[in-house]
Amino acid sequence: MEPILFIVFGAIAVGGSIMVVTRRHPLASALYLILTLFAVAALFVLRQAHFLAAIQVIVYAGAVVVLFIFVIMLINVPESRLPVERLTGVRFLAVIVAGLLILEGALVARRFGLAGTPAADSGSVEAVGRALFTDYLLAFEVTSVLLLAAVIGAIALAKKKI
Amino acid sequence: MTSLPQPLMTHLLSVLIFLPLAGAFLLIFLPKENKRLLRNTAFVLTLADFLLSLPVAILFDGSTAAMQFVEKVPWIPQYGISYHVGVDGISLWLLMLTTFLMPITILSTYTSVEKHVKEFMIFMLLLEVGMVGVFLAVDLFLFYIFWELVLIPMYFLIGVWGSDRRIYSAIKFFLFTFAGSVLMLVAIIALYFHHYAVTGVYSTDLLAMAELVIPVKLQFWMFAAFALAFAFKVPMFPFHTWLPDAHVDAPTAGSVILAAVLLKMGTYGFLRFAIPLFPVAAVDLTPLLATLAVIGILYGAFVAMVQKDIKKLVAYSSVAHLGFVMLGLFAFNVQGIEGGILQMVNHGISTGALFLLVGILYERRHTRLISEYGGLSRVVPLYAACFMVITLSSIGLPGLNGFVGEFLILVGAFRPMRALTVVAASGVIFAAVYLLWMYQRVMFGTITNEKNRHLPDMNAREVAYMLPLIVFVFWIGVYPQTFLRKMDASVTALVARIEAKRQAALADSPPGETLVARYFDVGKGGADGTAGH
Amino acid sequence: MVGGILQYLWLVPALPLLGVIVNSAIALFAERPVLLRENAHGEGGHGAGDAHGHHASPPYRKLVAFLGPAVVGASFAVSVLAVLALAARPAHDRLFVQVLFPWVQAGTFQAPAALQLDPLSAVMILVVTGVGFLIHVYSVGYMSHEKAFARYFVYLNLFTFAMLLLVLGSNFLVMFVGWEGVGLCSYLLIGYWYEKKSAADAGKKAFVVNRVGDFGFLVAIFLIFWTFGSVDYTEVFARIPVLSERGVLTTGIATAITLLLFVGATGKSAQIPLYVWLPDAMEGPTPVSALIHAATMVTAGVYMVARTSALYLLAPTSMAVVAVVGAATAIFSATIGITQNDIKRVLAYSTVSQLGYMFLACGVGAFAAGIFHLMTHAFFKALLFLGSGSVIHALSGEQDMRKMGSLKKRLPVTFTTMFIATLAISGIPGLSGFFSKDEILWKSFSSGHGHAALWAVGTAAAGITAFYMFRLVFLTFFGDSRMDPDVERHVHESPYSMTVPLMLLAVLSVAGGWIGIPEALGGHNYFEAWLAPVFGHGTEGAAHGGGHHSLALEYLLMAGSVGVALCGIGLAWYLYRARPGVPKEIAGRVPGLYDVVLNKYYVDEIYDAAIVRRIVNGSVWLWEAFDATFIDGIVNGVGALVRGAGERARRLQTGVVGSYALSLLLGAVIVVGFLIWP
Amino acid sequence: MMEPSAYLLLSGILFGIGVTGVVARKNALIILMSVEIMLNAVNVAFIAIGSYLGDVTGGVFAFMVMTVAAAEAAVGLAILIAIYRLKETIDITELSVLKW
Repeated sequence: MEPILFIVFGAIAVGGSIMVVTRRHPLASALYLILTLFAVAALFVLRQAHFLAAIQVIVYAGAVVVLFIFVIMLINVPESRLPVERLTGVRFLAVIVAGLLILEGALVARRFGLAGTPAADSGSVEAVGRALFTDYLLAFEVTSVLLLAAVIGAIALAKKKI
Repeated sequence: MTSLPQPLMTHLLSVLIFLPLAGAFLLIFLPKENKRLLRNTAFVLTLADFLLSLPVAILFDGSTAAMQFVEKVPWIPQYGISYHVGVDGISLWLLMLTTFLMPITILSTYTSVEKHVKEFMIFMLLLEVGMVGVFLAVDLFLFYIFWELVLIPMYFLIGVWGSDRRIYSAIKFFLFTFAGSVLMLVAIIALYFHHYAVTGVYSTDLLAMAELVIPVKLQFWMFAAFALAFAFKVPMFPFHTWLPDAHVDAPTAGSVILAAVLLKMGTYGFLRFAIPLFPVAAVDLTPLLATLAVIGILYGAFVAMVQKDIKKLVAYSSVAHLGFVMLGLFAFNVQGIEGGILQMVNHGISTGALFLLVGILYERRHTRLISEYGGLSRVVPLYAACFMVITLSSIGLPGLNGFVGEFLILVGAFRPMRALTVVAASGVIFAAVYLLWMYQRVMFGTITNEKNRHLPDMNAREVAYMLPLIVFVFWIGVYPQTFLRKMDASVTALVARIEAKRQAALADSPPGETLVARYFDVGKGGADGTAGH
Repeated sequence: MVGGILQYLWLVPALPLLGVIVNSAIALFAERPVLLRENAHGEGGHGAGDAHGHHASPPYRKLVAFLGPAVVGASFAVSVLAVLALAARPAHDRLFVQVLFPWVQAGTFQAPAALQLDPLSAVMILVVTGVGFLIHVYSVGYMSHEKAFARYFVYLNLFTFAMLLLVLGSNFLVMFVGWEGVGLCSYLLIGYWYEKKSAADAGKKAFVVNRVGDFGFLVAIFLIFWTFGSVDYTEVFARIPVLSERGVLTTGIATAITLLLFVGATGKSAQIPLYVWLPDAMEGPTPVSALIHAATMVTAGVYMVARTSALYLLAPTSMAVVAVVGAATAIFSATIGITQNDIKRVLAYSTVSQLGYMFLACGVGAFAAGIFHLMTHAFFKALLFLGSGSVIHALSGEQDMRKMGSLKKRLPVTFTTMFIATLAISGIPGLSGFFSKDEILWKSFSSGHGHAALWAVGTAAAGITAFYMFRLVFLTFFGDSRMDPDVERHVHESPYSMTVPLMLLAVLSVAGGWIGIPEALGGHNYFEAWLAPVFGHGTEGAAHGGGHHSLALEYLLMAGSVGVALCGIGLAWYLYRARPGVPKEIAGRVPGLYDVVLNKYYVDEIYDAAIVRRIVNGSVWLWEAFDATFIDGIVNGVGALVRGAGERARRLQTGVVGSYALSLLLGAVIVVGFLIWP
Repeated sequence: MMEPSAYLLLSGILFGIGVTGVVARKNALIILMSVEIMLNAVNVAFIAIGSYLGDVTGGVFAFMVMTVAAAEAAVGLAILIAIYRLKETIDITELSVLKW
């Protein structure tokens, strides 16, 4: 059962992200991004990482992409002045190289076949919570400081005049 | 003399080194405008330094080869670096040369240096700190610091107070010497770790290093690094092009110190560090270095012959004179090395005096081109007489100081390197040619240039700072005993130690082993890299 | 008391040194202000030659005029006493060494400042101080109206000091000090009138050519030191037998040492090929030419060869070289002497030729004869030079013989003294020249190292000498006056201070030879006996050479040489007295040869082109091409290289944000690729 | 059960697409979104490995990545607004003041 779901959601995720990358209008890309995020959340669920799937949906899809859309609306670049993008030489080279990277990813994946047993609750709320507040307490605190810095940074940058 | 206050006696050398530093610090607080005060203070300071160095020479015990007036204080103990200063037969007279020349040079700048007098004097005092430090340092680390310290003031002296192409020359001077000394630093560090590897104790002390047994292959590379650093400084043949530029564009005082003392740091370095620490490599590389020295002698003489600028001529003559000194050092016998040391002092005096004399002319006519002068002998007879005495001392006329040094070098070098010495001896002829030709074009003949007709002769101050030099020219020429006797013990000990260490190091290698095999593992199958330690 | 005087041997060189110090003090403090004042109001402009304005001679000049000669006179007196003290000693131990102070000492090398008096150096100091004293007195008159009077006597005293050091030195190093000292003084004195470019050039040329010789001498000293372990004469000569047995001192090394010493000698005594400086040295004042370039300095080479005779005897090849070079120089410079028109140049070439004789004598082992000729030559050549000096003085600076003539009546004393000297030099029997020159010719024939060809060359040269000497006398003193009218008006006999030395020298030229009359002519050769201890060792070939040659042969050869001399005189009389027009005819008929000989076989020009030009151009190339472009090229090249690399590296930073991302990606791909590669 | 390598392959593909977006696009917004995609790809890998090894650190790391992603997006957009206000454009090719 799981492989079928994996392939479905995998395909949705890949398709979504291709659409994000190729759309001319940023709003379209944003919407496709939401689709991709949901697909990834589904994958988390497949791997019993329910807590993370929830976080993904709420924080990521909910907050970050909304922020994107909010900024797109704010900037409100008129249709005509959107940069015209043709596949010039440099960009083509870039795509090739990215393809190369994907190929390498595949190679790595094929080589490191991990024979681990699927543990059920590795992603559950209780497990992640315990780890977060015991072993990785320091990291947890640091991220909070990071977020604080990000908030201040964003305000300072985007504010018209201080 | 021995009644000097006790603390001064035990720390005499440190006082010698750091008195000018204190002086420099004092000068900062003096008013900039009052040039006379600045000059007099600097003069008094350097004179005091000289007077303090006299007891060192007088109380120096010529019978032992050991370091005297030694002061050893742990400086950075965890790395085994100590502030270790001392003087022995080899460095005594170079120290005296430095402290002797400084007051004279300062006195010569009373009328020639007008702008930024304060900074000029501070740099001169810093220069003296560096120079005295180099000759007294016994710790490699301390030596390196003083070696680099000297560069900075000299760079500014040439760069700020120089003439026409001074920036180019200053940078060229700095880079040439610095490039060499960086290599030396690498060698010092290698030596430092090798000392640890062998004895398990970190130390950069020369005396500790002296007993060290260094494998022949490693010795080669270390000697090469040291030799290159000192070759830049001497300057030996291929690395000499910075000297004429530096001399031409340096102010008179700068080029006097540059020629009289800074060049000797190179030869002194060879004699104090490169040869004793790596005797096997030193002896094996002698043919190469001696040939370069002899090329330097002839090359310096030939090129000096066609110079149009007096200072450049004297600069190339320094290349020739120091070629002689190098030849003497690599004779590895008492005559050669004592001749070399004496010639270092002689060159300091005669070339220093030559530059002072050129400075006097430059002050009056603001040009150094030989073609601008002619027939001065009639206008300035006293100056002509001084110039004649110094030129003859530089040519190496017997009875004056140049001859004693040159003769001892050639006698010493004759036994090991017969053909080379004969070629070097021919350098004596060309020395006479280019100097007398210059003297004739400047002094003899009729007055061609109207501006020369009413040049004032040497005034009292100029005579005051030329006289001591002329006294030493005659003193060393007629009675060099006072100088040679103080060196005997140290030089004989050095020669004996080199020979002993060389025999020990070569005990294992098969007789008749070619140099290449010894140093480059050709045909030995040994796969280890030459610099592995 | 007599023996005690030897302790004061150091006074002999010390007195002239005292003179130097006092005179230079006077020159600096008394003469300089006078000169500077004259420069100040531009009066100093006129030529430095024999200016005739008789200044009221300031007091300091009288002091110098007295002190200069007095010091050398006192030194002469001490020398005479010292020689007498030495003579009082028995023949075998006539050697006195006085060590003054340890001069150069380094490891095994010992060279104390020490003086040595033995028969050889006794002769030399007598000649140097004796003739020197007369020339000093003469100079007072000759240089009376020179402005830089004190400076002249400083140099002359310095020269005497250096020459005495040379002959009295007890080791090679002290001799070398004197050797270079006299070289310096000849440079200073030739260039005395430094305003004349030719004088300054001549001085420089003399010093450099001497220096070339000194180079050879220097290398010889090294070789001596490393073979004998010392530079002291007595030690070196004492060790010869021991070392030659042990094979340390092979003939090869002995030859090398002696040849190098001979190089030094040719430099100093103007033999081929290093004689070129002597004719130019005539630029100096005439007394200088007399003292330095006739009597004393040029003989230093002969003295040195004689001093090291023990070494030369070990190396027959170098003896041959010395003899051949001596003979060749004698004949070669004699031929040049024929065509010269400057009176002093003729005498200069005559000196070179006579020195050739002395070397010929040493070359054949007759060292005593060589030194004997050295002494007699010093007398009559100094007289000839001083005579020509008084002629030039009288003609207010005129030196060209073609503008002289009929001076016989106007300068009687000069004429008679010079005539005596000319007779002596031509080898007329009875006079000193005959005895010494004939002795040399005889020994060159009869001695072990001698050879008939050498005798023939020597005799031919003697003939030519007689010819050009009498040509000089006829042109200068006989015939009608060819002088310019205004010069003729001023002609006057020189003052007594100049003529008295001439007379004394004339007496010496005549009597000088009598102490060396060979047995063949019934006299007992005191001179040879006096020098025997110095050359005693193994001069079997020369000393009593007459043994295996019959007396008759000796007379025959003597007659031969006198005959040749008379022919020379006759030819000169015929050409320059009887038919004055003939010389021009002969010159006209063979112009090529005449010009070549007149221009001294173009030797100077050849040297200049072959050596001097080449060195100068080579050095210019070395400086411009090698130093400035090659080495500096590398140095500046490195600088340019670094700047160029910087320039290119700058382009990598494109500024386009996209390219940064791309390079980032590239890096990642490469790293991952690298990881998964093995 | 799905092989973890499948997840890794998926993550690689997603990452590749994200990179293409960053490199190939001129619109700054799209670039930021592509960055988000890349981060998600990483999360997929974390979770997959974490769950297979039964190790919760995978989850924790994913959690951390998300917070960082959020912070990054916020700051990125703030910069974009500042640039837009200054340059009236979000086309990164025009932001080339440093161009030599």
